[in-house]
Amino acid sequence: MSQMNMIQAINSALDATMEKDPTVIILGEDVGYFGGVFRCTDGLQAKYGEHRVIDAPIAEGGIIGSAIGIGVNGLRPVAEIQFADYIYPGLDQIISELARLRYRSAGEFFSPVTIRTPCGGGIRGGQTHSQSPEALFTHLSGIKTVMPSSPYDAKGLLISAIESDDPVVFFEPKRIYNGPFDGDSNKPAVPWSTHPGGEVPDSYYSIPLGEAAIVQAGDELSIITYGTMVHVAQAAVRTMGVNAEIIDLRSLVPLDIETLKRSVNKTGRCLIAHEASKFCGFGAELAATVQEECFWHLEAPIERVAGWDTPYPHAFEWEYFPGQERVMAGIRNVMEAA
Amino acid sequence: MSQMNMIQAINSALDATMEKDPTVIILGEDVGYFGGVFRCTDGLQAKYGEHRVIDAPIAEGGIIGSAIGIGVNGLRPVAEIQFADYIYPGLDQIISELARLRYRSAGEFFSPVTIRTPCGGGIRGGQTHSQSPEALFTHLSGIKTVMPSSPYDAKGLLISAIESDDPVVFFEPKRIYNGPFDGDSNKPAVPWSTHPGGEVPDSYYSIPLGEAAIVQAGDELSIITYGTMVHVAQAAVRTMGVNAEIIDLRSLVPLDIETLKRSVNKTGRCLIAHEASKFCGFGAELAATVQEECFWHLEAPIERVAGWDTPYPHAFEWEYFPGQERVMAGIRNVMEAA
Amino acid sequence: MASKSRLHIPRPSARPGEVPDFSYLALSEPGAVARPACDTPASKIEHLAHEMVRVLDDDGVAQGEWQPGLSPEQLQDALRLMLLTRQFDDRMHRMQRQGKISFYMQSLGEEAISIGQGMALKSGDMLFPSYRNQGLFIQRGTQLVDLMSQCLSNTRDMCKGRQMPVMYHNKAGNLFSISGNLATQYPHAVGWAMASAIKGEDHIAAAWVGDGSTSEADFHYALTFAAVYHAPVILNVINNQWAISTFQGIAGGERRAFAARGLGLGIPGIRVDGNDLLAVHAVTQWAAQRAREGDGPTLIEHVTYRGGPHSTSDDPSRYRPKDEWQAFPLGDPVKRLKQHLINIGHWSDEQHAALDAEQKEIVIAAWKEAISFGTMTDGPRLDVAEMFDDVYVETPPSLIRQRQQLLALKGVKS
Amino acid sequence: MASKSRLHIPRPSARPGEVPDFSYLALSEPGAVARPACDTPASKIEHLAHEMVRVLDDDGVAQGEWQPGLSPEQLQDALRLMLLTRQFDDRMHRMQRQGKISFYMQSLGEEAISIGQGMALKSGDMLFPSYRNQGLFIQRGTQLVDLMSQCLSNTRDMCKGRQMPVMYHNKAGNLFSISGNLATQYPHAVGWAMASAIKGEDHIAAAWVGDGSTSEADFHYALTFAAVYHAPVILNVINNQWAISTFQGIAGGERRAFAARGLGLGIPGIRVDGNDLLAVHAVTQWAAQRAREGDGPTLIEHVTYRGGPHSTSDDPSRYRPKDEWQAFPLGDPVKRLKQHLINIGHWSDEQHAALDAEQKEIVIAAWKEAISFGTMTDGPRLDVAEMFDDVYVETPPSLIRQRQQLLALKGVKS
Ligand SMILES: Cc1ncc(C[n+]2csc(CCOP(=O)(O)OP(=O)(O)O)c2C)c(N)n1
Ligand SMILES: Cc1ncc(C[n+]2csc(CCOP(=O)(O)OP(=O)(O)O)c2C)c(N)n1
Ligand SMILES: [Mg+2]
Ligand SMILES: [Mg+2]
Repeated sequence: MSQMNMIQAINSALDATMEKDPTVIILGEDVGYFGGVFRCTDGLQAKYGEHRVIDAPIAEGGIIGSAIGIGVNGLRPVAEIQFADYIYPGLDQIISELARLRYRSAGEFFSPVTIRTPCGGGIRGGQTHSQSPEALFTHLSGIKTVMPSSPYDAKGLLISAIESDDPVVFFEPKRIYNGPFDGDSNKPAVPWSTHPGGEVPDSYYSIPLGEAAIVQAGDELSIITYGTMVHVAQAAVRTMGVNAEIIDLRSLVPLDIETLKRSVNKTGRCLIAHEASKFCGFGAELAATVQEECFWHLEAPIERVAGWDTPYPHAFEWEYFPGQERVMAGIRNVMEAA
Repeated sequence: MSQMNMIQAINSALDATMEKDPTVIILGEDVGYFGGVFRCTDGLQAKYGEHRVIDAPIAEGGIIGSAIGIGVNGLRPVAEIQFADYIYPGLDQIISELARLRYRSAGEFFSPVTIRTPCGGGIRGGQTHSQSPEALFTHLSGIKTVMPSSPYDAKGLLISAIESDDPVVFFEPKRIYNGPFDGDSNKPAVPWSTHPGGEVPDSYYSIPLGEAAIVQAGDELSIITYGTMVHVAQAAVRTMGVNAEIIDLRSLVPLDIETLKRSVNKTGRCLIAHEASKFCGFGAELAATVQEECFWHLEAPIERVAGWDTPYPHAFEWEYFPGQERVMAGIRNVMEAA
Repeated sequence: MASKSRLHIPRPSARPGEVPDFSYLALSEPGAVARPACDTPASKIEHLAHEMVRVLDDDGVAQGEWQPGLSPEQLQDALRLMLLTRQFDDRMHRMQRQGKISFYMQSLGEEAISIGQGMALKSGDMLFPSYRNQGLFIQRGTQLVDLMSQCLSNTRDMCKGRQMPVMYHNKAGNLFSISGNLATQYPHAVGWAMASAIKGEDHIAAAWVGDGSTSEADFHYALTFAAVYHAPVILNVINNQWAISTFQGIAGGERRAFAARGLGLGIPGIRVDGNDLLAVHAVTQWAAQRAREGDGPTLIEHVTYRGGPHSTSDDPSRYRPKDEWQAFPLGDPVKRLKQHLINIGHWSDEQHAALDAEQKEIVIAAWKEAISFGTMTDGPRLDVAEMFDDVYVETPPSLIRQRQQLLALKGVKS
Repeated sequence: MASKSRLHIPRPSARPGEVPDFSYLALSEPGAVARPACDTPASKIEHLAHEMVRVLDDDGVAQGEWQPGLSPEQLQDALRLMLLTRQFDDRMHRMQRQGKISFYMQSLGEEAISIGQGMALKSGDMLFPSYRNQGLFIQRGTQLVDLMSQCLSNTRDMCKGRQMPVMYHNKAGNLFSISGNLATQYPHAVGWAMASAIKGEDHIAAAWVGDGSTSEADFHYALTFAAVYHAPVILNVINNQWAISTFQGIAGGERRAFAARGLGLGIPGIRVDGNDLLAVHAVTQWAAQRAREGDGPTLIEHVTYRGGPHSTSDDPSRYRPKDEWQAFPLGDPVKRLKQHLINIGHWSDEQHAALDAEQKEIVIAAWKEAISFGTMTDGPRLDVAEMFDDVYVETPPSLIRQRQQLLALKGVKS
């Protein structure tokens, strides 16, 4: 057991799988000699060689396209896309090829590619280093989508993602790479060593995809969230002293509907929080599903707290980010509705 | 006034805007000499010249990327993407550039590109000629998304789209290019001449973006839908004899929330129908919005009838397509819930 | 505005009603191009991208250094496979016209490419075909009944009804799943080849796209990655002059040959008479040896002509002269190989007619068998429940529920 | 497995702790490359892509046919603009280090490119810069206070706080909005140029990307469309040897020059000493004349070196020798132009020092003015309500509602 931040935990997951399985290889921009702009692959080229940790041309579509071919030939590629904002040139290969290869070939061909990519705002990255495009992936059939909220989960989920024969898009909320950010940008940064999620086994372990975690049990309302917003929600709940059940989805696809259902049927109130834009964000599916599954138990409209429907503006990062105040306002709405 | 099918209506819209505004130009694969694989641009190159109706290389990203530049230089490009299934190589230019240019330059630069593309199944096109990817666009801030359900609407909406200084993705449900298909593939095809929506003025007119149409008024339940599914819903309602209000959204973004709200607050029951996959489809946003806006009036869970969460399979096109039976089952669920 | 336009708009040499004109097609004399050693550095052989490797001359005589040294039996076998491909295409095209299948795409006029290349590669090499490479499947021994069953989406369909006709695959035969999206297979082939090199194996990969498809991003990605990592891959461009209604100039072929597209990355390009099976075989062998021996990727441009419509949905008489194929200077690959075999004393018109008739019979028999597994309208049908399989390794609860919904609905009906 | 790998992995010539080695850089002698007439067909001048146009020799003497014929005053002005750019960069870099702005990217060592090219183009020509082309903005007279205000996201920010620092634009100056996404501006420039040709105007477009960015799809799209329509555009690749931590070989530069990338499409390529303002100016003028006179696009590769870190977020000592820039054979563009001016008797060390000091003062004064419009932490701030503007022409009701929500929340707070 070590204290790790999320970068170290991701590095440890990559190390553990590469150690265990010689077919695992890494491909991405600056991932090799340099170890990645966020240092997630630091030291891995030195350890596993430049034939397993490969610096790639700046061509996201080429990285994903060639990773598919690499995967078809029996290796297990982990592709890094430097920022989720830059994954779009690779979307055609993801949508048209990676997601559908198994289906269209009736199970005969597949490619077990994992795509890791940092997402989310809060690092003064402006509109091109802050996006959370998960909803573009969750609509696709044939791709799994994951977003951890702690180093512990990041390692265990990433190992499962790499080992999965299904393709996985693995979003890393970069604002919590170094600490469990609660949404208050005025407070000094808190390191992961202060958080139980920063306790990470050094050795191999995995967390199954498709299982949400109940971060905190409660019975007044259910908060469904993932990534950075898990911590924001916790802080908001703490401040308000409301007895909320906070669910960290961890996997968006497959979605753990049972856990959501059990919780909302119990609490009768539901708030959904994510950083991505609200309109057609993943929260839309969550709200639609929850009202389908729990309608007769709902005592108030399901509330969504999310990024505004604008690009992520550099100067107004904290006004864009759905911070504690917005979560609290949302909670009040849900709690007071009658 | 003429009888037109949707192809002719689109052609007529292009003709009318090109006639009126010499800056309108068309760019796309096979659109020029040949007039497009669906013949939507038939005759336009002969009429307006090969400098205004331009055959493009097979490069969807290049078509959209260069169209952006063309638009920045004062022309008004209408780009055709041959099938919506092939728009993905252009997504980066749409998401990162077209949608955000005005915002990021604080209104100084913009490009009034309209992207026309046929979508939807029902023509035996298998998974790569049947998709309805509208939900990937509706999540973006800065793009308008439109899908007509009749020749009359197609012409009026397309003219508005071309004239809009905002970029618009204009989806054409190809299964209803030739007639108002009601979802029953065993029945002989019906031409647009049998339908009031096939009456199209020859001259210029426009229909504002952002206004839904109430296709049929009713007070037992609200059906929110668009594109081909408008006709399927009408047929299902006719068969069941239920007094449904059918709303054809026409514009997905901007969404006419007021009309939805008014209707569902009146009926208390809501069914949403689209052809795209259900999970994180546009119906998710509709359901989420409707429960937010109309919660206290809802007498039953909002029901979604949509494509399954699989690729569109060639052999099971009609099992995949959310036809009348599925709509009727959905209506029964909404009506019987208590 | 348009009247003063100075934009250059490429135009084909002839449109419907005009006289076909292939003067734009730079041809070399058969036998004229020298064959460099396989390990010649790319920078020394840039001329190969602009000349044209040809072996068979107009009289069917093999000329020059690129003669592949195939035996008469091998050549007869190649001819048989080309005839079989053509008969197969012909029948399937007509079955579509009769409404038995939903769609079809012929390779009429391009048969020498798939057959010649298939023969030049090893069975362990992985092929990433386009939709006009049915010859590769046939050359590798895929059962016609399997190809037909795919087109029929019947109970024997290797794709379980999930793809449109012609989107075959053959896992055991090392033939990758064909995609409806143009050029996406190109980076797959490069990645596959990279993995082969990483594993230290000597299998190579090969991929095919059409002239029109070279404008797609994946073409660029593939060339870039192949060049950077010196991947053991053969990248083929089949320049059949047309991409649906647009001629090859719209894909940038007006000023430079497609074979030259990789030169700026250091990828040697070689332009070949695609209707000359011997030339195609020879350049493929040459490129394969380069790849296998660590000399990296090669881009081959096959100059040919799309003899038929783009697909059964297409009517080429709307955009090109009806008799254009007849005027194509590189002729018909079947006739040319036939003439060569006759020339070298190993073939006759009678043998040819008999062989052709035999292929036709084989195709007819296969079709009979294929439809016994069901057609679009009759006979056994795939189980609709399988529609929800293979989206993921394990079908998730949400899809199981959707399957139940569908089955319940069908139950209600029956 | 990896031990037997045969995959080629490109490696830079030196890593930290090793001796810099630029022997890979093919140089021509200054003055050695002949200047062909502007209307020479692309196929006749392919050699220009592999040689290197150089004017200034190591002693600062101008050599050969590519001398641009700039007057001493013009050269002094160029030097001034380069110094101004460098002082601006220096200050902004340090302001980031002091936490005054969130991010910055210098163009240290690459100043001759933007200044030389800017001078060679006409004000009606539309420029599509990358993030390392601040010199273009400065050359076109964009107020420093405007550039700084953009970096500060303050009340004078032309982007209204919506973009990260350095993502400038200048509508009136015909400088397009810089994007954070690499290479996306390339097809925009080609489209803009196409529209110019369609309208019958003689404005041309020019775009810039880095060596690393050439692997992106947009590079390919732009070259293809430019070639097909013979668009009046200059496509520039700034090969500064590095793309963050990866050297230019990872972008495919090991075997062939980037200037050669368009040859296979018939786009002439020209490789130039990017640290030689005279050479840069000359080739730009040459390419601009081609474009303006209907001879189509040109690809220019500027060979230079990224003198600073990639950005303020980067630490190059982790991946390249600290002294690599000092060993770069093409030197420092400022020093070279200074030496040339001294050589021709129109400059002195004293004048240089004075000019530099003057630029520094200008920058300091501009900074003082800029911060009066607000910084990240102090002074006036943009109105947060504007965050919802410009998403669409008309702000839709849904966004008006979101704005109200935000303002209400802030009201509650205050
Ligand atoms: C990404 C994508 N864009 C467009 C299409 C539609 N389309 C199918 S085939 C074709 C023409 C391809 O021409 P070419 O590459 O020359 O191949 P050929 O048909 O001549 O063999 C087009 C435009 C597609 N299938 N995929
Ligand atoms: C599409 C995209 N992918 C990745 C990045 C991240 N990124 C920013 S700059 C850069 C390196 C670019 O190198 P180069 O093109 O050589 O330009 P230089 O920085 O050397 O001027 C990378 C990878 C990005 N901004 N956009
Ligand atoms: Mg073709
Ligand atoms: Mg660079």
